[in-house]
Amino acid sequence: MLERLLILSALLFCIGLYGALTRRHVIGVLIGVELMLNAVNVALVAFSRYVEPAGLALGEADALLEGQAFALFVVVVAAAEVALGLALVLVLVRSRDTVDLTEVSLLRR
Amino acid sequence: MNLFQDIVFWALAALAVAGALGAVSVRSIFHAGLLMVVSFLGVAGIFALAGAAFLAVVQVLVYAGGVAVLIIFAVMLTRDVPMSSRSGPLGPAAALIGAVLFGLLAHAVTQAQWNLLPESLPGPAARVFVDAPTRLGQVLVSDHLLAFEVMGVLLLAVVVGALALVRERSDA
Amino acid sequence: MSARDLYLVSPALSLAILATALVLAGPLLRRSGAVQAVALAGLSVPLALGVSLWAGLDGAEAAFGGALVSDGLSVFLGLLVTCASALVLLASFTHAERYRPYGGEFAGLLLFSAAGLTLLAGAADLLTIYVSLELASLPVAALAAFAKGRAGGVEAGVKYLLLSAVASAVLLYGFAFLYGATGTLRLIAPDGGPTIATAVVAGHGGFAYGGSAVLVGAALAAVGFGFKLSMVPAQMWTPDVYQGAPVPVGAFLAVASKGAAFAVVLRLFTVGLGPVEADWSVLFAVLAAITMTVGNLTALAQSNLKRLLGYSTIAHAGYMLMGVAAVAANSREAGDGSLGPTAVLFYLAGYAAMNLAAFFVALAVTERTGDETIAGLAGLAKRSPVLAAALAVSAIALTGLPPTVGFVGKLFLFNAAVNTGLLWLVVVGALNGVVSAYYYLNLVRVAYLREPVSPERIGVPRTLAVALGVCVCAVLVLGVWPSGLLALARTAAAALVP
Amino acid sequence: MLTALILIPLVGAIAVVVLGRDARAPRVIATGAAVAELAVAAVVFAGYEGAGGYAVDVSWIGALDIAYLLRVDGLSAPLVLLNGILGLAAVLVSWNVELRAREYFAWLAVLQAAVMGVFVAQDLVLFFVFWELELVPMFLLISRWGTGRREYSAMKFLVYTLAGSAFMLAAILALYFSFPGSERTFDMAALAGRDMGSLLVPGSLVFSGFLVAFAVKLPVFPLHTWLPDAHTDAPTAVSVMLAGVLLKMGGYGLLRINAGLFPDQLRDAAPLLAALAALNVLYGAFIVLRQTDLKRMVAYSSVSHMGFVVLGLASTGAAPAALDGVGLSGAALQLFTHGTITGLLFVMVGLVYERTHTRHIPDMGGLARQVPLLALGFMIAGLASLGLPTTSGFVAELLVFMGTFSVYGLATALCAFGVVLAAGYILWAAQRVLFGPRLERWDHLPDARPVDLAAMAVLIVPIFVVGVYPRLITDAFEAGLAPILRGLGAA
Amino acid sequence: MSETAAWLIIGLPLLGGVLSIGIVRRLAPGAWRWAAPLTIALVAGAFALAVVALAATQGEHGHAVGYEPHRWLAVGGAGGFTLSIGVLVDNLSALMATVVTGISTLVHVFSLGYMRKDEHAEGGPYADYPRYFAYLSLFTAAMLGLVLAHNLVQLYVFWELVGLFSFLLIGFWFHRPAAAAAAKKAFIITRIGDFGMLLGLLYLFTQRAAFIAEGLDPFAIPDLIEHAPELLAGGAATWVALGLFAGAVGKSAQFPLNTWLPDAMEGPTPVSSLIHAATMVAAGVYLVARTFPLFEASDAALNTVALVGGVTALLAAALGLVATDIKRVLAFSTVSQLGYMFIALGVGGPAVAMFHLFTHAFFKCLLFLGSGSVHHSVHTFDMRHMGGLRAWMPVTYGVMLVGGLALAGVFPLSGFWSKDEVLAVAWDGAHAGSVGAAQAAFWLGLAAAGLTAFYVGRMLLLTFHGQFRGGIESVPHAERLPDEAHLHVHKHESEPAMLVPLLLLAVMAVGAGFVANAPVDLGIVPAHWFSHLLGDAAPEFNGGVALVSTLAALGGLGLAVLLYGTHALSLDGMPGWWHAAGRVLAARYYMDYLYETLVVRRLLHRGLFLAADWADRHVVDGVVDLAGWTGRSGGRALALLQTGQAQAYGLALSTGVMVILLLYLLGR
Repeated sequence: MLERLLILSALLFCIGLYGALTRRHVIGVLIGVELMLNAVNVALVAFSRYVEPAGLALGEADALLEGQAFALFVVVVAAAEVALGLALVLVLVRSRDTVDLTEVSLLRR
Repeated sequence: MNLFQDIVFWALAALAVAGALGAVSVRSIFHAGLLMVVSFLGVAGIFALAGAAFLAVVQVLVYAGGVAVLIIFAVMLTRDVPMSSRSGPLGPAAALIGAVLFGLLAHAVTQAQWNLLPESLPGPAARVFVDAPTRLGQVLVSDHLLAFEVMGVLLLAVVVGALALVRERSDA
Repeated sequence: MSARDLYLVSPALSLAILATALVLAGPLLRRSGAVQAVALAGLSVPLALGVSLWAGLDGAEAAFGGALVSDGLSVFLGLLVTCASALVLLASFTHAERYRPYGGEFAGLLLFSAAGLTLLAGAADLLTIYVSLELASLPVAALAAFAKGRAGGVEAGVKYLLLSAVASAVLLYGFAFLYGATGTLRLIAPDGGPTIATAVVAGHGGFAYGGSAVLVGAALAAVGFGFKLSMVPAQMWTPDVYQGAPVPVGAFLAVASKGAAFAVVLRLFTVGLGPVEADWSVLFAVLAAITMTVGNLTALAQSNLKRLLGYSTIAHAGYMLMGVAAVAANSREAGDGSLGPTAVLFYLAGYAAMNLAAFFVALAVTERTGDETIAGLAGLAKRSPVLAAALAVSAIALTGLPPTVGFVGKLFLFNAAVNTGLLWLVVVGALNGVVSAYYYLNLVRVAYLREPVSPERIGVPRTLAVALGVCVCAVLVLGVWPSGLLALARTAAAALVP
Repeated sequence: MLTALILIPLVGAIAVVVLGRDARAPRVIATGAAVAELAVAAVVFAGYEGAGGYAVDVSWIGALDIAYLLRVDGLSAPLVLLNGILGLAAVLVSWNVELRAREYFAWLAVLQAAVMGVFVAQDLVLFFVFWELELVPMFLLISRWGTGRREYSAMKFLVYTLAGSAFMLAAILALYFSFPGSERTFDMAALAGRDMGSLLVPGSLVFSGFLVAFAVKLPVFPLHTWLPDAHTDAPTAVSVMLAGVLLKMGGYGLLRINAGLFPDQLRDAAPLLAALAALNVLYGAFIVLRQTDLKRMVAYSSVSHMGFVVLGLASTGAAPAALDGVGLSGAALQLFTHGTITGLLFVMVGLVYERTHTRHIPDMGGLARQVPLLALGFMIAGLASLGLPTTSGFVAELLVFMGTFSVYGLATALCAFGVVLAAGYILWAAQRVLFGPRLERWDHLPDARPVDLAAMAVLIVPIFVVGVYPRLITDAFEAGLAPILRGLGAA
Repeated sequence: MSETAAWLIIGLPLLGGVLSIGIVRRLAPGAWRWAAPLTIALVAGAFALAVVALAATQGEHGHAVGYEPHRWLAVGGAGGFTLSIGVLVDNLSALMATVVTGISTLVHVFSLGYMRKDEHAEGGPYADYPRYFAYLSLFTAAMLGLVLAHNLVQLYVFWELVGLFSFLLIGFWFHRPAAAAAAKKAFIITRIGDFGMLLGLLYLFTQRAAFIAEGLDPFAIPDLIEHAPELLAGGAATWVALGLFAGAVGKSAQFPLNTWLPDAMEGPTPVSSLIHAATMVAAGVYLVARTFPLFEASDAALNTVALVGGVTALLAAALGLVATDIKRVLAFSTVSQLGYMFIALGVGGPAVAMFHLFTHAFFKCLLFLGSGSVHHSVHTFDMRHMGGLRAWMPVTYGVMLVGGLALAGVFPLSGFWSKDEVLAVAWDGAHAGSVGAAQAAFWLGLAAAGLTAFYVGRMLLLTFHGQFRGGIESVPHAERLPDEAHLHVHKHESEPAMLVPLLLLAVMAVGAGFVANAPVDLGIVPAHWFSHLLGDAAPEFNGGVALVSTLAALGGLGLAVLLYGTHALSLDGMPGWWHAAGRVLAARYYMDYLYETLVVRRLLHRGLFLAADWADRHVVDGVVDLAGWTGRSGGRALALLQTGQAQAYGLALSTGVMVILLLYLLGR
């Protein structure tokens, strides 16, 4: 079960990465990043559920939830990232009238 | 792990992957956002399967709900901006790297000798996944109190930043 | 949470409070420079708290149940970040005028990020590291886009945010592997419980001699952090963002952000992954060589001053990585293990001084002339002798020539590298210094030998002059008398390698 | 006392900057500082053997065992004196500099201080610090007050030296860490006599690290191409300092470190050094004979003459029992004599250039009529350069040849033939510049002024004094080289 | 005689030179007039001291006045290099010193008149006096230093210094390009010989251990000549001797380093007479004689010396046949006569060589000064523009005649005696052993004797007999030097300051040969005084050899008279090869062409040196520039990757991750 979850996670991660690298639309890139973060969460949850926490032997039952807690934080951070990203998209549209990331390349060489 | 769970898992996994693939490949950014939500929902199901029911709920509410709505709003706001084509020039290279990376990661996770959790958990641990929502709440304000507080500051900072950026300025 | 916990986290806390206060009070502080003045005054609080923490330092002390540790490293970096923030704010008194009425936000976001960096330096579990890192990054993404009126202003923010997000996803994936392999997120355990290090030693999880999860995690985390370090292969954003972002933001990124990132890399790898040093030290050694070479070579081809500083930053990240690669296990003598981290920390402080000086000169010049090209420095010696002299000092220091802190800092780094058998890396590093001489001294050459494009003098705002003076003095004084700072760095590094 | 050697020029530099507001003040202050420096250098030279000497040993960066360790022995004392002499000559010959004179004289003094530091530092890292410290003033002086492709030349100089010192730094650190903790030191004296066979890396590699750095500075073929450019485009005083003392840093390093710390490796490398020496001498001389720029000519003659230093070092290839130090003494003396002689040559070229505004040899001619004193100085410098007896150059070359002939006969013979070639190019230049029909366009040229004469005299006196009574210098070198010879196993 | 006095032999001229150039010239505008008397007085003082020294060496056998040398320089401890300097006063050096100071005094006096230039010269007629007399005195000092050197290194020092003053004096009129070039040539070519000498010294130094073990100094001349045969074993003596001889070849302008001496005639004529006839060029002979026991230890060395001497004697004499410049004729003659001296040395007669040196010094100096006197009248040295000068220069003609006949070896002038001894000793040498070299040298010398007589006759006839051909006035202006442009012929005899030295020299040229080394006891002077002075047995007077050589001389003179005096014979109608040979001689065997044009200019300057220069610019420096270019290009290429595309940056990041993982996972 652990392995299939991890492979799923890896697959989602790579799909997300592909999206982040190929989408022209800035929001598309953000979508890709969200998929990557989600993939990480799958891995975190899988580990949390199927791997023995190092502290378990000491009776720290909560240690089983560390992965889930981490995933929770990731979700929130991801949301924050998206929020800031969308703000930037709006400013970008205002200032450059584009959401095409390939056109956002004034800064180079 | 029984057959039913297997079937559910594969279905959800297929949903998540299909959604993700769609999200990165469909032409319309609006549809991509929707497909992302689909993928998120699949993942939420998998969370539930993996003993993270609370997280699954959060996933649906925050991601499939909040984030997706945010994205769709943004798409709406920037709709009239012209877009030439769907994907950038890096497609083949990115695909190749994605594929190789996937192979490597898959190889890594299968090769690794994970220290698996025993089937039967000792006393209090056995109920952990059942009590997860309650216990998570406790963990957040005890073990991870600092992170929790930092997260608050982070959200504040992001709000400040986003607002400072978006608000029009006379001299901008 | 105890009062003690609060005291230990107080520098970061006070920074965050100060940031919030500035944001809230921003609209009220209408007089020009008032925001900065308040911010500077307020920074004395974290500074004092940091000094007080340093004074009371007694080994490592965990806070928040082990989420945070207050030791030499964290306090040292906290102080460094605070000082750097103060200098940046001091230098940007007049610059920030253009962001009115959002000067409060400008200073506030900077200080939010500083709070994140301060926390990052003391973060002792993977979760805290992650959230601190995001707290440090996201405000900077906003700040990078702050000059949204300028061409490329928003672009810098977008690039920073997107690439930072990808990098942090990679980092997170690495963290997930580490977690899966060790079953814990902790770097330290105040109660004697398991940590990543003990789990790795115990052969827990994936790392059972031939297993690979720990290494995969380490590699992904290294690249993820590499974004903040400006390390190859995650360095490419650096020049673009430095070019597009306001100069003070670039300075802050180059000095404070990079410093805290080095601290957390040192902590994660030497404390958490110390048992597998042999595996990652090679990685960092190779990446150090590539990073400095790429940075220096690319800098040769630059015509834009801000981009040049970006590439220079990459090169210096390469130098500092030498110290990371100089791990304790390979050191020639027991007890020498802290030479690498000591050298990194010393260099960070020295680099802060010399690099801030360079950025401040760039700030003063671009602010006044709007010309960001290197050619725009032509005749600087005539237009502003003070700026030219400061530029010369910082260029000489960045090249690594005596009698500046740049020389001593490099000496320490090389020292540590040789101590761990990385003689080849020292040769590469020193030859890189040769390459860098070419473009750094070109700046001096342009400033002193070219005829000015315009006879108009370039005035230097008094606040900026003060900041510049502090940096230049630090560069020279530390170059001649490095022992004091070295002792501090040594104390700080002792936290990593007992 | 030794700290004073370093501080006097630095204080002078500061004084020039602070007090040198009016047009004349900088040069007066700089001259004062240079005279004081020369006086102190003379005192050090005369009294370094006295009770306790003038050693200074203060911890500098204690954590790394780096000390502010200054010491003068027979090897460095004459070079300290040389630096004092050349410093004064450089200031005197710069009397006419008007472009930002304050900065110019200040940098010149800093340069002198850095070179002084190299000669007195006995801690490897401190040595390295001074070694690098000299780069900045040189870079600025050449690129700012030079001529021609000055910026290119300044950069080339800097890049070459830095590249060389990259290897030196690696070698210094490798040397330090090769020993167990309690035995680690950067003190050259303490390192001498250690077994350099089994270092962190093979001892020959560490040796080569130093060798490369010093070979760049000396310079040794094929690492020499910075020199003609730097010399050609540098202002006169900087050429004087460059030829006079900066090249000597390379030779000093070879003697002090390569010979002092690595006797076995030096012996192994001796055949290579002998070959390089012959190559240097002949190749340099060949190229001199093609030059039409007076400064470039002198620059390549430096390349040629520095081959003698390398040849002297190669004399260590002798069997230990047969090693008597004549070659090493010759090499050391060549450092001193070449400093004064080529310094004088550059002074003369500079003074001529100052008047004619050309260094193109075919444009000149017959100057001996119009500027007889300059011609006299020129001839003295030239004749000393071609190793005429009673000038110091002869003694040094003779000692080098004598020391090495029994070891590497062919190489020595080839080098000795370089002396014939030297006669060729020096006299050829003299013929074309000084002799021949009087050209009317040079009729208005003023002959040497008192300050020019002073600059010339400062250098001519040591040339003849040492040439006639070389013991003044050789005895010091003998004493300084004695420990090195013992290290080489000489009886 | 105290050691101080011995040092003063060197010191007085040195003092004169230094005072003359350093003080007198600066003192006052008119102070030039003190320069000449001062230097003359001091050189004359040195002459007096030299005579005293010569006297002091008489009496006891060994003839050395032992002064302990002074330790001057010591490097490398006991086994290293020790230089002790001292004056070596013995019969040989004292004799040589006497000759040098004597001739030098006369030349100083002669110069008093000769060096006065016309009233319109820049700075007045005496402007160059102080510099000239200073150089001349300093040269004398250096020459005396060479002669009296106790030590080979010391000798080498002064050896170089005489070269320096030779250089300065040849180039005295440095504004003349030919003079400047000749000065340079002289210095460089002699330095090639000195290079050999240096190698000889270096080789000697490698043999020092045997000397030091005996408590001796290998460079000390007394030690060396006393112990060289036993301590320089296994061919070492040959190499050292050949090295020293190389120096002598350069200094004495022997084949193949003979080309500089004719050019050196660009110097003032008194200089030519002192330096390039009487003293400095004879230093080579003196050096070999000085270290003769060393040469004796090696047959190979002796044979080389004899052969080089013989070949040079003949070749140079042949060159004298066609030269049109009177000073060149004399220069070739000098080279040739020096060859004789080397013949004598090579066949084992150092005293004979010194005897010829002694007589040659007088008559050759006389001839040169005489040619200077001629020049004062006609302002040219080209014999084609002379003729008939005896009409108004009777004294000059007389002394030149005496000198010429002495040079030709006509009985009973001095040249006859010394040349005869040379040939006799060569004849003896040829018959004493199986020494082929001596035999060859004898025949070469004999042939040269005939040629010598011919060119002497030709020179005298062209100069003093026949019709006057116009002097400087017939030289086209285009061919004149700038400072000769306004000169006119003055048909007058020279002033007394010039004639007195000439007459004194003439007396010596007549009598020095017979009186000094007479075959029979003359009462005041014992028989073979000169040879005995040098501690050598004089060769038996060989009537046969004398007769043959006299016949050769008379034949040469007679032929000259027939060709140039009576014009009974004419060279017109000679076959083609004759003129070809004439061209070869006129071109000096193409040696200058070979050395200067082919070797120096083509092979070296446009060949090797050009190649080295090119290689330095393009290869050695090119590699460096290439490295720089590579760096900059690499930088530009890397900068091209910075496309500004954020996703490309992300791709790079992912690629990095991929590569690292690949290495980690698959590399394990």
